[in-house]
Amino acid sequence: MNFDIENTDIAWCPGCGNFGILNVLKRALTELEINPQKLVLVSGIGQAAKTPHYLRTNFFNGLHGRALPPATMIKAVNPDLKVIITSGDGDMYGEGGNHFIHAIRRNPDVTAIVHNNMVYGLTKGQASPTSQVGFVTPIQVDGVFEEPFNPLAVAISLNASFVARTSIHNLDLSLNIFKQAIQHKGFALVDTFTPCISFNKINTRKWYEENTYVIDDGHDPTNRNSAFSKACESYPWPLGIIYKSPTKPSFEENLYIYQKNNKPAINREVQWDKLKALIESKSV
Amino acid sequence: MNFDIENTDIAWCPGCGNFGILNVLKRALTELEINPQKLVLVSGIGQAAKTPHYLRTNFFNGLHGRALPPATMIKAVNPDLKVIITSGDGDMYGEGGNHFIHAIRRNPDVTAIVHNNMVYGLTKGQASPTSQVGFVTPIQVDGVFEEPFNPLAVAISLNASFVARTSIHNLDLSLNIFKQAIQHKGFALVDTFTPCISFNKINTRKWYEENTYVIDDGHDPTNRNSAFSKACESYPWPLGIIYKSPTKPSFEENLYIYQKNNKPAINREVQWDKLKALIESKSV
Amino acid sequence: MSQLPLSNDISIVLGGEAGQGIQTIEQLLTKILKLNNFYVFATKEYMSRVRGGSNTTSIRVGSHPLQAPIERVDLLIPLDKEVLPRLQHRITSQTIVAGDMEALETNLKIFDIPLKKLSKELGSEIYSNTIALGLILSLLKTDGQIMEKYLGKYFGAKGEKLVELNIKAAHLGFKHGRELLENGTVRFPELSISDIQNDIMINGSEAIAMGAIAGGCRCIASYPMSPGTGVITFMAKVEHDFELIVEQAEDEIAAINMAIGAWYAGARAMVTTSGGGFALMAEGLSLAGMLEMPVVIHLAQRPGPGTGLPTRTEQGDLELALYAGHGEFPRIILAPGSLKDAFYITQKAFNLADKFQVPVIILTDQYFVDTYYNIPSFDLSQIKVESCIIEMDENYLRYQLTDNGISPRGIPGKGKGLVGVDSDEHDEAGHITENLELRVKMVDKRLKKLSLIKESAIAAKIYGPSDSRGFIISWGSTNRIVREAVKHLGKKDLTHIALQQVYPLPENLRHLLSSAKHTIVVENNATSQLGNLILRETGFQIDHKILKYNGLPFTVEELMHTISEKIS
Amino acid sequence: MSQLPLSNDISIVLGGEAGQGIQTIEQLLTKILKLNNFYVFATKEYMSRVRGGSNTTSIRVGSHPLQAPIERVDLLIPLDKEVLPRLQHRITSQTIVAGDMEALETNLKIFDIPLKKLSKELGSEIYSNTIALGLILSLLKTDGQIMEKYLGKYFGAKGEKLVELNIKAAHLGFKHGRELLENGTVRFPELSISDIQNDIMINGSEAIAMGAIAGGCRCIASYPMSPGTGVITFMAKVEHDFELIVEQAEDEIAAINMAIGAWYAGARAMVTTSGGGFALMAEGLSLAGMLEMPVVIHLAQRPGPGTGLPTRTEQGDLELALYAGHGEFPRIILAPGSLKDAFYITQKAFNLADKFQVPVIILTDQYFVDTYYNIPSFDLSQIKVESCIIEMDENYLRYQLTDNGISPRGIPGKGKGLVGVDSDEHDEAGHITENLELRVKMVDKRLKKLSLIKESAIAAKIYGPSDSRGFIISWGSTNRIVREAVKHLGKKDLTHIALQQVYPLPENLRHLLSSAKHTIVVENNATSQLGNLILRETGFQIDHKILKYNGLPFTVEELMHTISEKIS
Ligand SMILES: Cc1ncc(C[n+]2csc(CCOP(=O)(O)OP(=O)(O)O)c2C)c(N)n1
Ligand SMILES: Cc1ncc(C[n+]2csc(CCOP(=O)(O)OP(=O)(O)O)c2C)c(N)n1
Ligand code: SF4
Ligand code: SF4
Ligand SMILES: [Mg+2]
Ligand SMILES: [Mg+2]
Repeated sequence: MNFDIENTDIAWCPGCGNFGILNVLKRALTELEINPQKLVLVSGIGQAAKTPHYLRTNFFNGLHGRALPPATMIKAVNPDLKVIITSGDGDMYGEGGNHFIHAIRRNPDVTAIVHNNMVYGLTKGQASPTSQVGFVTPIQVDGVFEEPFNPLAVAISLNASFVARTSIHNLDLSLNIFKQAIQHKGFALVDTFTPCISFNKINTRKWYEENTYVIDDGHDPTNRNSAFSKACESYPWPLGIIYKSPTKPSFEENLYIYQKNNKPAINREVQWDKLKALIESKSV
Repeated sequence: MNFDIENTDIAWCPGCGNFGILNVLKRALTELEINPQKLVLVSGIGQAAKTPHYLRTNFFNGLHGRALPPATMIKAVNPDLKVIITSGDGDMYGEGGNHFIHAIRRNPDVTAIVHNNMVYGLTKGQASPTSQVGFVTPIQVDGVFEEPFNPLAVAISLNASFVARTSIHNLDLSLNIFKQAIQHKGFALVDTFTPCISFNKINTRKWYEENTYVIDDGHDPTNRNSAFSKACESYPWPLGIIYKSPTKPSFEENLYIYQKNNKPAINREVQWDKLKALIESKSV
Repeated sequence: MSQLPLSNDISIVLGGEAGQGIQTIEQLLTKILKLNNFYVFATKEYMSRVRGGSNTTSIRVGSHPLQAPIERVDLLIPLDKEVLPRLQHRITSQTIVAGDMEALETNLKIFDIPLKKLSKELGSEIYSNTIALGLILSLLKTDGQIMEKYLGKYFGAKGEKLVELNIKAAHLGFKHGRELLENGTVRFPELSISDIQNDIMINGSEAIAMGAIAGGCRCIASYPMSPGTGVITFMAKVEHDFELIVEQAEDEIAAINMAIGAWYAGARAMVTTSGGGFALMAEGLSLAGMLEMPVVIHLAQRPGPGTGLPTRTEQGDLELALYAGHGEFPRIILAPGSLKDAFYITQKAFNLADKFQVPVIILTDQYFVDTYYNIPSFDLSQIKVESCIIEMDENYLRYQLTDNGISPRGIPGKGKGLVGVDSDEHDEAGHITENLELRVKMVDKRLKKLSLIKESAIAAKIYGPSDSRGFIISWGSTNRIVREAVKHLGKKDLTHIALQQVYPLPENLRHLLSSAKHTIVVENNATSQLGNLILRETGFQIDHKILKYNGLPFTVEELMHTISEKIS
Repeated sequence: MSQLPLSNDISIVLGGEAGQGIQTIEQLLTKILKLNNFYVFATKEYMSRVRGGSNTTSIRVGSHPLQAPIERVDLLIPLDKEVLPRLQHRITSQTIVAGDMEALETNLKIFDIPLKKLSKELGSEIYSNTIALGLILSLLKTDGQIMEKYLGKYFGAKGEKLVELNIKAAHLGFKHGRELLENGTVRFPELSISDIQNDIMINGSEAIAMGAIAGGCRCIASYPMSPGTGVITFMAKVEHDFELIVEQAEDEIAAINMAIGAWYAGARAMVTTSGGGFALMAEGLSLAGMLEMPVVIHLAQRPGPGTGLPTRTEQGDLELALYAGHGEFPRIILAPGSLKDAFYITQKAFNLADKFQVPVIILTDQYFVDTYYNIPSFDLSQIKVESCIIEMDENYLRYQLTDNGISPRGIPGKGKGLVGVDSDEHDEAGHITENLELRVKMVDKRLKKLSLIKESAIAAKIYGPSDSRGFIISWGSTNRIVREAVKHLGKKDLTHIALQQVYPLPENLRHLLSSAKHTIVVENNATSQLGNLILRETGFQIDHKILKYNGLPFTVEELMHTISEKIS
């Protein structure tokens, strides 16, 4: 499997954490032997959301904040495809917040990798929902004072089926988590800390190194309450698989059409006889 | 204080739980001696959202799902007003889900009373985000299978400043909680169980009676972890004040304009001298 | 308003509170009338509440096809005291009012049928409606056997006891009716019958939904909103049989983005909504424009702005449909005028979307989706699902620049290629570009499709000669009402143009206008949005506008009146 | 394209990667030129990336007001090797290119200034830009003292060492420039100077933001979106001084609903966005229509559909602004054509919104918001905040039916009344109603306001006689470019109509059109949206359309060329 793409002019700043995420993602896909023809990368808009352009595969680069709804339906109409979302913290938790909640409730079998740089990179440095208190920007001139959005805690409160956090300074951990997330059946969230070297001078690579730790085996990711308290930790922030809810059926599995027969919806045809009968039933 | 309104043709079905909520709300306002002229009721669209029409006060009955943004700004530009939102489960957690998250993060000093009947009443019986698994409707013909939205758990994951649940079959508890919520400084969520007698034949008044209990004094609402595990309980569902986060400043308090001076924004004037100076500063 | 004289159809109005069961009588009545081989038309107007309020259903029964509401009421059955005052303006000395005088608290001269009392004699008040049903059926001189048989079928599932009592109740009403007929107090014209045994009776929502299924729709994602909800509800009801994915989205934004995702992956998909929900989809519409992704949108209009009148009707969102979405891209807007056409046009909408890779909007309204009448069954042999999806080779380019602007559309996993789509301006492979020459090519490519789309626009229906002195133009749900009014007026020099595609406008409209002298447009809105569109698109200025915007559809008499005024 | 001959202005282009510091040179250069009493105009085009890419800033320096971009480049300073190939079409034999030959890897004949080497001699590469600055300033024969003084001020905060080194660097460049002048290789026309000491230099975003502050705006809620973000950023910068509430909303839907809430409670509020964000506000716009709530929306256009070209320009959202929102309600759409007008028109927008209780949309675009030039300072004595809020009595009715459709607007807590507003159709007190006669009255009330609004429409600027043979019409940001082109063309029989209000169209446009013979519209879009609007509103068909939609604004020469073609 070769996901490299030629002649691409990558629009990211040299040194951006997104390069690391791109590379780890490519490696995870290669190691998992995923067929690029059967993979769709879905994204919204933002720096993170440009990722699909830098891999050789199918992609759907939609609107800012709106990656999850198309991703959900792409998977639903053709469960043979692997669907991965690459999104930013603003894309996923800001503009896309409502879809985040409700996609988790649906639990489609897709993986969401959120490049969490705690800032709006593409639009030049405004606060994102995950910006920490005190973060000063051209709009938040007195610093952010809103409670930072804690994606892990929220996902756990929604009983998401797979909730993890990694930080791109830790490549091995990231690779491991990406692979597990991609293999997980159901909605998998990987909140990925990553530095924006241009607009976030606080949460740098060094900051992430110093303010995170990898959780040890003692953590039981199937215990929702302890997962919640783990998710609420900060300074330092825990990295690892925080929560996995007991095997939940995925959105597609719950759909009636796949209950008896797993032929993808896209390959099904109009039931003309039944339609004729339905129409005729309206004669009385 | 008299909140009664004359000659009103109430559009609710006789027997609807909303009548109970209306009455308890009126009583709470009366007992708290709130001045109708200084009160604004804000709502979206739905049966619950019609509530403001049945009280004698100021009201802003906006769009479906969009009660929180105007409520936030009404309070921000005039903190002298008391602002209460009356909303349905679809209005607040469905269409309005993104505002729910972010309003909690901002923590405006407003009270949100959500009439949670676990169904879309006004549009005739589709599932709402809080509909329980298995609930059959004209659209969810095989029953709901999505994870029900747990507003308390989500609010706690967002570190909301006041999170409570009541059920309208318990009028005393409801009155008590409404009053505390209205008096609370910061965003107060009161998820209020209420029967929809026309479209929810499962979660009836009797069902609420049988499937809820009032939490006792042993529960410490300031402990976030135990609040979370309390919030996740079901069959029976706990009623009471589940969580109160340690005194957080409200949105308005955080705004720079009120830091030195609490004159409402609506009473402030253009600073012509400063504007002149600003313009002139552009001459170099 | 002067009323259409009683000719060969009879107009019945049932009125009452929500929850009082008018819907049941309506259903039984229209079905039984149809079984009696009468043509039937039914339309309703109702308040936005689940219980209470005051709602009416108007039913026309006749010996020829009926597809429009009239003002005249021949027989009024009020089930509630609100009805009489509300319908006052429609009651004339010719109107027969029959009901429970005591319950109605009226001093109008009405035929007192003590429904409640009679019902109680059968053991409960619940039979009142069935008694009223029997009454109506007998006044229309229908066959008691057919009634009995149908009631048996209808109540069958609820047990024999109920069947028996309901039949008894119906006969009671029937008897009362017969007395009124026999003593000559009620006299309706004799209606001849036709063989309409195989006709079907459906409403607008059903016509759209069945058209969608016939169009190969595999997925509908929507957020409930009156009056758009009927379509998804119907599709949910039959989702097992037709292997549909029916998803209630968290909001309209999710819905349109889901539908676009489904098309991308290879499944035909649609959304159904009303104006407010459609407004929220505007950005998604623009996305479809940029991605060149087909998508079908059913927009059932109701009066706005804002929440407006949720259960009423209006044709107020044409301009919204025309211009929603930022930037410039082509679209198609269809507006079926009859239930028959709604089926075929919706079916076609999916093929058009697929062929031209553009959003297709089907504009209906509350009046249209809630109205039903009998029509011949659909001919499925004349339609097919024309999928344009190709098998990709290795060098596949999603946005290949072609002469006519259409690039062959592949889907992920089908063939050796890869499918990349992007909401940014993109190159042929779908990758983001800032090459400004390519930008121009891509704009031209997208807009170029409009000329092809124009060529295949659905022609307007033309009733009358093409060299008439007067032209009367209508669109969508208003077409059939204008049709009947014009017919009754019987003016030779008046030609009716009934549009079923409003954008791009069909060639035959342009052609007729080029020589038109006197023109009238009829629209169920306040600002004449079609008139504005015609002016913008053809430079042709309409002379007269007949507009209505109180939340109700036009009636035949009202149009006869206003049209006469304008042409005299 | 033929280029405007060098007359009394000089055109300088700086090009380089994002992050390379062109913005700093640009700022220093324009400021210092202005201090030298030259007129200055600067506009930029840039790629959607934070680092890298290839961006240019075009600066015109002259002895008379300059307010439009030109094609001609007199002096090009490329800081990166991408610039020369990208600007090839604008480089002629007359263009002076000066730069670091080694870094540029070019074989064009350019004046080699070894910026990097010289800079390193000062101890670091970072002085390259300042050297280039000095070079330009000397070629323009400006005063070295002024330069030195300004650099001192600019770098002052960063310490004396830096000041010193930068001044040294500038003088190094200055020296190189003088050599080129002295040996006669470079020769620019002598520019006379005017006293523009007190002129201010601002860009479009600043003009809008300051206009808003002068309009009494107290609150701005928005979600970041290029090119709309500049306005909220500026307001945030000055929020302390002007006691503003500046809120970044979670999405555009929240933003518009917040702004509407603020107006309801009595604070003037606005939002700023671009096409995609505005599309999301469509439902909220309709809400404002129904509530009759004032609201001001700044819509800075960029090329669509979808995400389009985020950092480029287009006038492609006029129709969206015109028709966004479901249902029928009036609105006002303004499109300032100059920076001066942007200030006054934005100020006025708040008064108009307040007076007529309708949404007011200010349409600009990326070109407009990012462009700056010097203009006389604003006269604050001629403007005021005209608040129409009343003190309520006990019987206050928010939607009182009045002759002109405007109901006095109260706010909660002010006076004895209560303020109820409702997105459903409502009665005079704001309570939900299903009275259909009242519905008609309320529709009429809302729409009636349009005639008052028309009366106070901002007149189009007319340049030329009203009985010209030809009329050339433009709107918004394109006005000043057309203005200069028409001026240079110097045709007597050509009158330029520059619209600053596009809806409702001003009376003077209608009037002129009624006798117009030959008309041309100039628009920065692909489908001539203003032309369509004029046709729809006046029945007048424009003869020729000059359209551009590659993401860049028109240039003067280009317009001279295309206009000549159309009128010949
Ligand atoms: C509807 C809409 N609103 C706003 C924008 C502008 N916008 C593009 S990306 C972005 C935020 C980017 O932040 P994030 O999602 O965190 O991604 P990052 O660039 O940091 O990777 C915004 C606000 C848009 N494209 N569309
Ligand atoms: C944008 C938009 N979408 C949909 C609707 C239709 N709608 C009105 S109320 C409602 C849901 C009502 O449910 P809920 O909020 O739970 O209130 P309830 O009626 O149950 O009290 C919906 C879907 C609308 N008015 N606007
Ligand atoms: S701006 Fe930040 S997030 Fe964007 S590419 Fe640069 S470093 Fe990365
Ligand atoms: S439908 Fe349900 S929620 Fe609505 S008024 Fe009736 S009982 Fe109450
Ligand atoms: Mg980010
Ligand atoms: Mg509800």
